[in-house]
Amino acid sequence: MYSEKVIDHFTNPRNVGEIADADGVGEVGNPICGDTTKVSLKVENNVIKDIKFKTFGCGAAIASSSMLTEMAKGKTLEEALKITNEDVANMLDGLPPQKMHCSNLAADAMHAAIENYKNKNASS
Amino acid sequence: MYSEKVIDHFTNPRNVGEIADADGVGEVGNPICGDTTKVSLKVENNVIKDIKFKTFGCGAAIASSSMLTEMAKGKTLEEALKITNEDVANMLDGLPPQKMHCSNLAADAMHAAIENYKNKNASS
Amino acid sequence: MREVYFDHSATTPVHPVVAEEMIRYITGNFGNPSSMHSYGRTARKAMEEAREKVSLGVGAGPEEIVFTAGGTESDNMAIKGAAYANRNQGNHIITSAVEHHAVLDTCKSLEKEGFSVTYLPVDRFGMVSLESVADAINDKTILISIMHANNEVGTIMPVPEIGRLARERGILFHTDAVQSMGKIPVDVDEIQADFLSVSGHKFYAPKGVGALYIRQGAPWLPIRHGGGQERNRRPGTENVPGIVALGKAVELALADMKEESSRLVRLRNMIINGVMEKIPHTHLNGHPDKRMPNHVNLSFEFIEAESLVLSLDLEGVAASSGSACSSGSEKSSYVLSAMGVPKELARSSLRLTLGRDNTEEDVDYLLEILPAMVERLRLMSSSYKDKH
Amino acid sequence: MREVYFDHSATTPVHPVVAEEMIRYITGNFGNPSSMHSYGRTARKAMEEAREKVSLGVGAGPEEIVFTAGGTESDNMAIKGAAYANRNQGNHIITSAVEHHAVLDTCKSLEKEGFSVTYLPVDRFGMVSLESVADAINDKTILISIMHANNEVGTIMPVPEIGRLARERGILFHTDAVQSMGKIPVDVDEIQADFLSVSGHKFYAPKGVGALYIRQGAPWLPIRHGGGQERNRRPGTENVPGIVALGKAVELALADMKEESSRLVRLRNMIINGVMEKIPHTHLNGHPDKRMPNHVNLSFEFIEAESLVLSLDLEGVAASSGSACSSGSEKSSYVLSAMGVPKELARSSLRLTLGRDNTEEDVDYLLEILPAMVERLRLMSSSYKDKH
Ligand SMILES: Cc1ncc(COP(=O)(O)O)c(C=O)c1O
Ligand SMILES: Cc1ncc(COP(=O)(O)O)c(C=O)c1O
Ligand code: FES
Ligand code: FES
Repeated sequence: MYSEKVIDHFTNPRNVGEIADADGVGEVGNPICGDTTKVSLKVENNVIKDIKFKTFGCGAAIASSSMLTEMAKGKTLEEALKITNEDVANMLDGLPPQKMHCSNLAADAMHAAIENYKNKNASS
Repeated sequence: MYSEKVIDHFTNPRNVGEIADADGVGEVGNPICGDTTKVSLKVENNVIKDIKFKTFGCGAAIASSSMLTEMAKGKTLEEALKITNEDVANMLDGLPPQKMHCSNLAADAMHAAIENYKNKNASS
Repeated sequence: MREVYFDHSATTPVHPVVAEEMIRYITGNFGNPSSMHSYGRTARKAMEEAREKVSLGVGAGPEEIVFTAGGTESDNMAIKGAAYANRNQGNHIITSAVEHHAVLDTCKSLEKEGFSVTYLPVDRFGMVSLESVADAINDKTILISIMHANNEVGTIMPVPEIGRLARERGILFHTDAVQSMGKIPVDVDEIQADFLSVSGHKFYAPKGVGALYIRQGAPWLPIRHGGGQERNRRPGTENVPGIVALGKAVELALADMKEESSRLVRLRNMIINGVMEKIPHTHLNGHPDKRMPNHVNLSFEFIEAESLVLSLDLEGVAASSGSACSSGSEKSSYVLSAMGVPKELARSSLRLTLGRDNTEEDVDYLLEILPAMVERLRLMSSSYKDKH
Repeated sequence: MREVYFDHSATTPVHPVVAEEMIRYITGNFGNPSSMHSYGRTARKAMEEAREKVSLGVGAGPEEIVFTAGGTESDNMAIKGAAYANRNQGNHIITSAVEHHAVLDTCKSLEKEGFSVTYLPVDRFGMVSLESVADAINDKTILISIMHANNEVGTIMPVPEIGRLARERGILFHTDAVQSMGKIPVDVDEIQADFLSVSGHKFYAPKGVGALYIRQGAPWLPIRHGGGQERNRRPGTENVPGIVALGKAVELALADMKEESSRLVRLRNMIINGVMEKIPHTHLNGHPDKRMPNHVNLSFEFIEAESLVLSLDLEGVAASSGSACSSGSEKSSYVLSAMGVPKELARSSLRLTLGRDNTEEDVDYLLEILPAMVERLRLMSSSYKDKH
């Protein structure tokens, strides 16, 4: 049911972990299944220099998280915010219909992390 | 579903036909399926000297008719009247449950033929 | 002794190619299609490919096909599911007097639940008329169920016309295509059916599998409850080997339907003409030309059909009297009765239904042995001598 | 890569001997059991022999066995058929919160028709207590349906005690023996069941066939209508190859049940003990000893089960999270929830169910690969680091 890309990112996920001195951190739960992802960011000159994730979730959630972090790394915050869950699914060569909600998780967590970074910067 | 005996009597029925100058004739319809059998008799000294049947009916009806005529031939009328449909079925090595009603047909027709014979004799 | 099977309307042998495919899913590939792992995915893939094939076979979309255990289940599902889902629209159902028991008895059971059912009469050829359907419609009518082809006499009903009428009047239309599927073209759009039943074992798939076409969006409720399979329309672990076989059987039937159908028509007509010529006091039941390519039904005066079936069986020929599904004690066919066939003749009817395995030699054999058989039984018959 | 199938509660491969028998009825012997001719008689004979075998397997009489298309159909038939037949006696049904969807959803559908259903709670081992059944009975109670063994956690219920209670109180008792049949003794008299459901594909027969035991004289109504087969209890042309296979599978299961069951218990305990020893933060779900011989259910803290199932699949091991019948989106098992297992752990549960084909080497392989897999997923998990 999963594409080879999904299996690759599930088996060898990129950017797993947590950045110790992150500039922004976001953690979200999936409203549909309750699975959770945490994303932490390092930002320099408005560009995502480093990004890491941790996921309690299904195979699709883990693969999406891995793919999203790959896609976001090196992008400006504005560019990164434009990444949709469809983009993530497409880059993974698709997800089964009942698994589309899983790709929200990573994007949502990154949004939350960028929000968190912006809030921190706004308040500083 | 039918025993070899049934098949034998169906394939080579004994005593098929009608006795031209019969002493008694009986024709009955089966109340369950509507099939019909006609039995004609030749009686001498209260003994069935000859007996023949014709049947519009299923394989079991034909075999039962054949068997019954075999059993009745040479018997006194009283003996013949004691032959039950179970006797006929037993002599055929049994009939399937849903076919038990078929063995009534021949015995009933013979009863009617004997009745007919007696009525004739009573009135003469 | 020659072995000839002339009872293809009762059931068919499994086509060797279908058997081969199916056996691959019995000796291996045993996964549960609901399982996430590779065994499950293999099974699901095979099942969805079969669904695609079946849907192509009736001109539907794959999501409109629900797999069942056979024709009876499909008929029950269609009729009850439509009746329950449309209860608030009305309680009137129209069907015909010559439907299979799977339809008739389902309708009868609905009558006990407050539905009202019209059982339309048929003409002497077993045909339901469009006019009678139109006349029976009232503002409570929610469902019309008329079979595509009759199993006892082979008459093909005017279902495209009935379907169009139903559609115009906003009434759901179900057709039981158990006898027609795989033998003559079956297209849900041409028929304008909302529900269509098929049964695998009638066209060279195995027993225990069938399908119901449910038009996308047709108001319908499932009648079985469970683990969500078939998108909740028919729960229960799917019969994967049977489903694979059904898909293959549909594919094979489509591949040479035209040729096979002409071949069968030729054999069928050889039987009808041969018997009528050789055996006096014989009558053809059903429609002279709007009939299934493989279907012969003849009444032999003065003979009770079962004894003829038995005689044929003893000579290696498998045939039937009326429907194989009827209980043993029911002697005169309700279908022939509805057609106005006299009781005596109704009880004298022999059904011969041809199939892929039959050859001209089979027909020759039948025509060779049948006349003497009929003569023998007539000479034994209590109703014969009167006329002789 | 080693291929290991540890998902026998979802479905089993067909036993080679069963397959061989079945295939004889696919490549030949294709008659319709209702047909009078020799093809039909051969099929009927095979079917009745299978019925005899199945009836012996559950300690019933052959006339008390009705063949169905599987467990879901059997459950639906038993519950609806008993409910409808006893409507005038009362409208209350007792079942448990941990039944299969085939029972639960059938009960829910009956609630919409005016029946009232009590869903009994279970203890932390998944067990229904006799007391809770006794307490739930009222003078409207017509049916109790409690499963023999649970499909998700393997707990074996006190069905003989519940059956006795039901009998004493004049209430019908149905048990879903889909998981237990063929693996542990199933006897309708010991259980005092009036209805008992089995499904072939759970014990090495193919998918698409099952059976329902209906005690002679138990008040019950058919829920399907048609041509009178199965003495009108389940009309439709019978799935002869499947039925023959079911008979054979029951026979084979009985032949070595004791030995096979001890063998499985040993393998099962090797897994449970091995995992508990090697992998911290692990919990056994279900009853420690009143459990199916082949059933393991473990929760691994911090891990979502599906990702573990996928990891195992990629290494050749087929396992499942919760019931294979649950829809993909339903994450935390209702069975584990009913047992009071915390949501996080309920979503972390892995089901490993063993079968005839499994060996000690399979278990060794699992115990070799599982610890690293769990560790890897935990290191990736957003809920892990908090505790580490
Ligand atoms: C017209 C028709 N409908 C329905 C059925 C029932 O199909 P099945 O026996 O496969 O359930 C049959 C077969 O006997 C049939 O001929
Ligand atoms: C306990 C139980 N009951 C009923 C069923 C349904 O059986 P089937 O899928 O064969 O219809 C299952 C199988 O999933 C089960 O485990
Ligand atoms: S199921 Fe929850 S993220 Fe996939
Ligand atoms: S069925 Fe009428 S006598 Fe046998």
